[in-house]
Amino acid sequence: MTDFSVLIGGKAGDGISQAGQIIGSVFASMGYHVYQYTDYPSLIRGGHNFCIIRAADHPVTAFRSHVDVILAFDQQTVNFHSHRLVPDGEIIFDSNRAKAKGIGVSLASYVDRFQGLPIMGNTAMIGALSGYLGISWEVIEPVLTKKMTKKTEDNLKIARAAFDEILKKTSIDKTGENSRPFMSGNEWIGLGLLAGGLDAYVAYPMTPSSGVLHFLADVAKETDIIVYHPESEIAVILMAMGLAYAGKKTAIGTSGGGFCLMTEGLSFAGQAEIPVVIIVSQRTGPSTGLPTYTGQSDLLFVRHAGQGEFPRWIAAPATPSEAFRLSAMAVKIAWKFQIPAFILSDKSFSEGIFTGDINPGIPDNPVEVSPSFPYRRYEDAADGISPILAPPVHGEVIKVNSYTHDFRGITTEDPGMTVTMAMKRKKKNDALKDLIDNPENVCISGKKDATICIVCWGSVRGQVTEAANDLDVRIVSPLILEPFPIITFQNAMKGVTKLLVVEESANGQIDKILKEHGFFPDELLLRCDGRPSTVEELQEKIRRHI
Amino acid sequence: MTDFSVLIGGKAGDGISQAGQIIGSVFASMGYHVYQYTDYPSLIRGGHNFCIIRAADHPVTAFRSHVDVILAFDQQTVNFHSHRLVPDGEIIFDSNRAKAKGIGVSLASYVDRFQGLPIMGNTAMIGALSGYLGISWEVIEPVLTKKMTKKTEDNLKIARAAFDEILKKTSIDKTGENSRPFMSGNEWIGLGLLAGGLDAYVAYPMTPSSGVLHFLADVAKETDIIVYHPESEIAVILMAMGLAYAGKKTAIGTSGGGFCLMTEGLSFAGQAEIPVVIIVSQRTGPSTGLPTYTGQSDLLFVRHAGQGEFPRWIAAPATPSEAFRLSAMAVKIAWKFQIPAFILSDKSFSEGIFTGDINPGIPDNPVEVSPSFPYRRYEDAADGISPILAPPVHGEVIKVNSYTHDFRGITTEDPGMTVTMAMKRKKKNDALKDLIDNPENVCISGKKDATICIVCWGSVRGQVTEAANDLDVRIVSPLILEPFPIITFQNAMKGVTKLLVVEESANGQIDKILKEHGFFPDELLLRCDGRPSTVEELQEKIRRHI
Amino acid sequence: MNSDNSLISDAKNTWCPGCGNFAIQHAVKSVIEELEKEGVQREEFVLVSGIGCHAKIVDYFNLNSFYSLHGRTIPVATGIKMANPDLKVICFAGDGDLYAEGLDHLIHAAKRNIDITVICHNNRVYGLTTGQYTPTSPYGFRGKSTPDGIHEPPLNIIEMLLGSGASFVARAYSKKIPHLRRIIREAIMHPGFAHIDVLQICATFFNMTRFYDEQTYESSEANVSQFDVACRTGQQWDYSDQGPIPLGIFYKTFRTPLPEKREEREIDRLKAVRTILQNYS
Amino acid sequence: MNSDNSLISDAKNTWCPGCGNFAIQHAVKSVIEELEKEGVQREEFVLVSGIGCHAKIVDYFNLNSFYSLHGRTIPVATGIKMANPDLKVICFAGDGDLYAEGLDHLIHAAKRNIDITVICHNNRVYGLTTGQYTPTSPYGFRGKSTPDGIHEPPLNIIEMLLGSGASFVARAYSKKIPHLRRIIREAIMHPGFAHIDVLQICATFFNMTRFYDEQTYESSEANVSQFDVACRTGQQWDYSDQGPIPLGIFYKTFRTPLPEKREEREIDRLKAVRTILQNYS
Ligand SMILES: Cc1ncc(C[n+]2csc(CCOP(=O)(O)OP(=O)(O)O)c2C)c(N)n1
Ligand SMILES: Cc1ncc(C[n+]2csc(CCOP(=O)(O)OP(=O)(O)O)c2C)c(N)n1
Ligand code: SF4
Ligand code: SF4
Ligand SMILES: [Mg+2]
Ligand SMILES: [Mg+2]
Repeated sequence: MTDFSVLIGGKAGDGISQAGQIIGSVFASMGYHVYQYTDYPSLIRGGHNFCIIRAADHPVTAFRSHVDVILAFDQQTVNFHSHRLVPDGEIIFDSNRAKAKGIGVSLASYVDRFQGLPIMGNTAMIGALSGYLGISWEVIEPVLTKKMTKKTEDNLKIARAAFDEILKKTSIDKTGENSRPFMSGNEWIGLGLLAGGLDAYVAYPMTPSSGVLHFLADVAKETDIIVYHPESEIAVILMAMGLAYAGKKTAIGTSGGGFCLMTEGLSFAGQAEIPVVIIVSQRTGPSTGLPTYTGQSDLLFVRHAGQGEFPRWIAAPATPSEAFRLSAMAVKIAWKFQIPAFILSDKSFSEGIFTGDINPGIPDNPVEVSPSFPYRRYEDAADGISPILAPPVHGEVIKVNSYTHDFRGITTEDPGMTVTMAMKRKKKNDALKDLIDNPENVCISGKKDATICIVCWGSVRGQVTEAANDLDVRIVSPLILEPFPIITFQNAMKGVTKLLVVEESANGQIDKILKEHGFFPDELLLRCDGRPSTVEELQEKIRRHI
Repeated sequence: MTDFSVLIGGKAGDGISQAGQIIGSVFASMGYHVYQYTDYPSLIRGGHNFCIIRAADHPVTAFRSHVDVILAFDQQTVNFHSHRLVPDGEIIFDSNRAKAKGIGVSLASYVDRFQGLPIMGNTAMIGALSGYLGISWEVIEPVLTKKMTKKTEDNLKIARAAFDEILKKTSIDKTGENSRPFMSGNEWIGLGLLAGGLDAYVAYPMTPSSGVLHFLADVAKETDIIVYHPESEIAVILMAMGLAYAGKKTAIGTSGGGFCLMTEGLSFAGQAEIPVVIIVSQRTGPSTGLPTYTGQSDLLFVRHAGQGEFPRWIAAPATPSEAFRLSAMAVKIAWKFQIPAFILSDKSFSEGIFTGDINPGIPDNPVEVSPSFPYRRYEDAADGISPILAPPVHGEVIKVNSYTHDFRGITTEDPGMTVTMAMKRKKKNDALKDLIDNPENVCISGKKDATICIVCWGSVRGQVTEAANDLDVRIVSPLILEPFPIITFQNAMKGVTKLLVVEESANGQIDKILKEHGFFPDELLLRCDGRPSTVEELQEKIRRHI
Repeated sequence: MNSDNSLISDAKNTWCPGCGNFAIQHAVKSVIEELEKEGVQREEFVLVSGIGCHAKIVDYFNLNSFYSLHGRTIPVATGIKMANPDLKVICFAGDGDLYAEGLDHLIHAAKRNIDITVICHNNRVYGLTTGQYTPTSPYGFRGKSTPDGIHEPPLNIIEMLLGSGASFVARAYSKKIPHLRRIIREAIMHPGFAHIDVLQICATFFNMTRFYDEQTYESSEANVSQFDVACRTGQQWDYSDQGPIPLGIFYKTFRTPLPEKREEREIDRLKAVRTILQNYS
Repeated sequence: MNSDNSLISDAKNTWCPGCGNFAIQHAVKSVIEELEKEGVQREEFVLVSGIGCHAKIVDYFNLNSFYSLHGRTIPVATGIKMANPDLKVICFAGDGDLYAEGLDHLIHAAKRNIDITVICHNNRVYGLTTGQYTPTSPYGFRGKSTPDGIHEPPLNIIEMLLGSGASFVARAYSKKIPHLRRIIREAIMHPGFAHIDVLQICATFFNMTRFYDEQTYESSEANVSQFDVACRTGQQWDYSDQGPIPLGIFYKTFRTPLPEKREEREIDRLKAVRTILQNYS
């Protein structure tokens, strides 16, 4: 077995996502690379939720059309997903709630046997799956023990019984590799922020970005960071401005609607040169749209948000290690250049769960302060970067200002100073451009010398890379979208005669940026229903255009 | 005399801007074309304010480096502006507050003679100027009477005395043409909105957009519109949504910072297909920036604001008649297509004062309702435009929704319906594009067959047109920037071999849009200090690049 | 949609079993049915909601509705009412929605006494985003954004609204349906701004049924127009985990509401535009 | 800037002659000088302002300052204080700024009792945008956005803040400088959220000097910790054009302020990150 998918489905409240994560963790603990996609509507109980857990002997960040096992908690799961089953696949279903051709398991009977809670039906299901797959109990027990901190004994008993009583079909073994951490995209981002030296995180809940808030709130104590959820997104970004002014490396997070409310603060950060890291996780828009489904249609908004012109940095990770590296880098860049730095994620990435191989070495983050005497907050320099001090500093006065200001931060309306400050911002942008325009930030995959090229960004790269695997196609995917790493990108595009763009939007976003740089796509392969494509769906689509 | 400029300067509180307007009105009443520029810092009393009033026998929307008369209320005006005086020009100055080579007038002595208020010094100055220019008292008296509704008699006496006692230099006559209305850009916009069928205007004060609010509040009674100033810009746009839902054609207005706060409502308007007209008047950014100075650096923000993708219409007028026509059209377009329609202005245009020749014929604005049976708010159609009904309608249920919704407006998460609704929005955009892509919306001036072309938009067109007057240059200026009238624009660009862009921004905005359409500017002639260029300054700059 | 005479739409209801929103929906339905019998036309109602579990209620009614943004029911409702003072505009808001994200609008609505009805589904938690604290969560509440408990006391909504000039302030409880129904009816009939803070059970994230069942009582409405009495009643419970919790209309007074009736006038717009141009010539 | 020892910077002052902001500036200067003599370091002060005439005050002080956005002093100040609880953070806000655009932040600050001082330059008009009504303008006020007068009563800020849980609520008047100075000092020293509504003369757009001179009086502070007394004093004047107008500290009580002191801890961040990775493996 090198590539194995399990689909688990039921109602919100059945614990589908949690069960999926435990199954994923089991595979991860065996040394597999695991990816989990969770599909759920915007409701708390009922409806139809499902996860696809994919385990492979190579890194995976997409899911396939076909699955090997379906775990059905209800009839809907059987009805909606049976067509996905491979010929020798199996449906394991709750015989109390569904009928299907496959293996019926009465989840309630296991729960009742040990006087468990109804939710523990999902423990029984995990046990059944593990037994069916022939995973050894020694693998499962520690994972369950770790993940089920409440009523652990009962859970173990239920799982064990289901495990023992199902017919073993195969025998999935450990890979020999070490257990891998299995975390959501949001958690990988949060971890990267921590590694980058984060001091504070402020956010107002908004799907699909809330996972960063929940994760950082959970680890706030052990990492000694401030985590705060205030009254609104406006408060979020302005608190971040206050925190940053007083010396705390601060990140904030939201999705499109909340980001709208931050744009005034964003422009402030641009004028006042206050560093901040902003996580924007996209979902299907416009407006409330589909809150729990994905999209890539906020790129241009994020790129141009806020009145006036000021430098910003926008990165879009597609893998756990990129999320870790870019998030750590975001903190660094924001503080070095005193600008807003964005991590532009989306629902697929934020709420996808991934094993990752990272070296959690913490990028060094030296304090970049070399105050001038007398200290001037907006002192000019060759690269436009001023010395940044946080109050209190004895004998120094530290002023920031949303008006056009002089070097000290005092309001001015002088035309000359206005231009000086505009040029200062421009110089910072140039310095930033130089720093990021390198091969690390433009991922090239597929057939690197193919003349047909697909450009994509963010989470879809996982799908594209796999979909194009057997095709004569080059894939070029910038990790940083602003400033655009144009020289590296041009190099990556050498010899390309046909250019396709794959993106999850209705009208196309990155194609506008490409055109600005002289690359005119031949075809946009767009999708705007909020659902990530399976590898096969996308492959089919690409084939039609090459 | 065919082109005559007066500069009037003093402190905030001296009534400089009002005096300028009266002088402008005098010229306008004589049948001249008049343009007034007002330069003032962000304070209420003190500082240095000045206006340039230019009267000509042809339409003017820019000012020149040189002026014929300087009216100095204080020494700063003399010091700052004497260099602008033409060789045979004259400085008329308040001899109590300034020293200069020119004609000293003791303003206070006139005020005191008639026991006037200190502010009436400006009346004396107007009188002195009129006497100096040899304008007949029969011209001045009715203008003063109309404009000075308080203490009219005293003002007339003061003006008359100063008028009589100054040495007459020339003798400026009526042109023979009719008196022209002399209104600020904001007022021309407001008038256009009224002509377009506006029912309600909602705004929170913000320079330089507040003039629209003040104007419409003033005429609310006689035009029977609702004008409301609520607690914030967020409230502004959401009240507009409520008003529009209930059938009132509504416009709102703001500048960059306030617009930031409207972006969430904007995306809502996109999803819920609620019509609204939005006036955004730009100033120097980022953030608070220079609140009373101009800029053109919000174009891309306005174009991409709001999460997700939805059609919008953006127009940038450069003349009074365009402001009138486009503002009326904005109401019409917003209601026909059920989209947000923008008037993108800037400080120069909004607070510039212009004579205008318009035919105030009101564009017909038929109610576009043809409800389906049963009524469905989001019924699809070939052009994507649904029938719009306002409650209450007996027997019908009218729902709007910020979530992705079905034809009735009920929330859906169905992928198919999601795509249908995205395509509906796209179809509206296509229909809109077809409607606006015509020569009326791309202004071509200068030498129409020149191969060197300047592209510009909005208020700078006035400067560019005059500056390029003697040069072998074509000027192409789109009035509508979104959707971009590409076919008309391409036609206008035929034969161009060198492309310059003139814009008031630091990094360039419209050049990005041009590039998207395959036009790569050779040179950007930018200015970012908040000051509009004089005709001569700009000419000099253009000369260097052609 | 107009073929069916039911007030309830065919949209699938996705609230959790046991959710207090059902009771609110039911109470509102009864009140509207009552009012219809008394001659109010159902198309005169416009329901406005924010974003959150509570907000789904507008999908479930076969009535005019405006499903707006998180925190923004009030300005939308104000706009609708300003456009057409004859409409009966009812806001369904959440406690995160109304008391956090959109609190300024609430206070300004109370100040201007705009003639709308606000029903806050106060479950004291963010339901739809799966359980974070809100401004009315009790001290120490552990939610997903505050795993160690919050260090802030809750806002006393009643006191705050009284202090902001609201002319109708009430509290109800989603398990006392007849009482809730009466309060909703009175709020709709009140000329001016009417606010009902409904203690709504969130079965999934903050189930206070037992506490509320034990601690709530219907307080006297004998002195409903006396501001000081209202303040004292409002102070009885500070949204902590200590009762008793008075329910009922705490305060009700008459103040000229907005919008004022506009006189119907026939204005020739073209003429008005011409006149303005004249004035500026 | 640090060569000069003056608290006043060399920025050009652009307030109108007769503006009440001068008095506020003067009073704040005196208080800071006093506190400096008592050992507070001047670099411990951070002044935060919104946007409006009032806001220019931060340019005029030779002190740490944060010139923020219209309506947003409070979240900024909250962030600064959360970052460093040792700083003395003072907000200078306008009535348009604080009571219209940013009102939600004010109420939440009062709720959480964040240890900052808020001085509202309440001139009851938008000064810098040349004269529109604000939430505290009296009924009928004619401004540029309301040429026929407003049809809304003003917000009673004192009552609203008391209802929102503020632990220090006061009113002062820009023409009573010693009194103003004392109140500012007490507000700065108050542990927790302190609000001063300063009746500030706008000489240009709403000159209430005569009315205030006649109607203001210093009310007794004998029962300053009694909430009910505070409410009654607050009700004495409703921001209308009828006095009398009490000045003084209306309410002052102790409630645990935020931010709580964080224990100083040496955390090995790399180790912490590794531990988290472990937990997820
Ligand atoms: C501007 C914005 N921020 C955040 C969200 C995400 N969001 C959706 S519902 C919700 C909370 C809902 O809580 P509440 O208002 O109490 O309603 P409930 O679900 O409890 O009924 C949030 C924060 C959003 N939709 N818009
Ligand atoms: C978001 C936003 N909206 C509007 C403005 C424009 N603006 C600047 S100052 C001001 C009003 C100031 O009034 P107030 O807060 O009472 O201060 P004052 O000038 O009276 O001291 C406004 C509306 C702005 N800067 N930002
Ligand atoms: S989460 Fe709570 S409020 Fe939301 S539907 Fe479920 S029970 Fe109701
Ligand atoms: S306008 Fe009023 S508040 Fe502003 S500086 Fe002048 S007097 Fe002061
Ligand atoms: Mg809630
Ligand atoms: Mg004010």
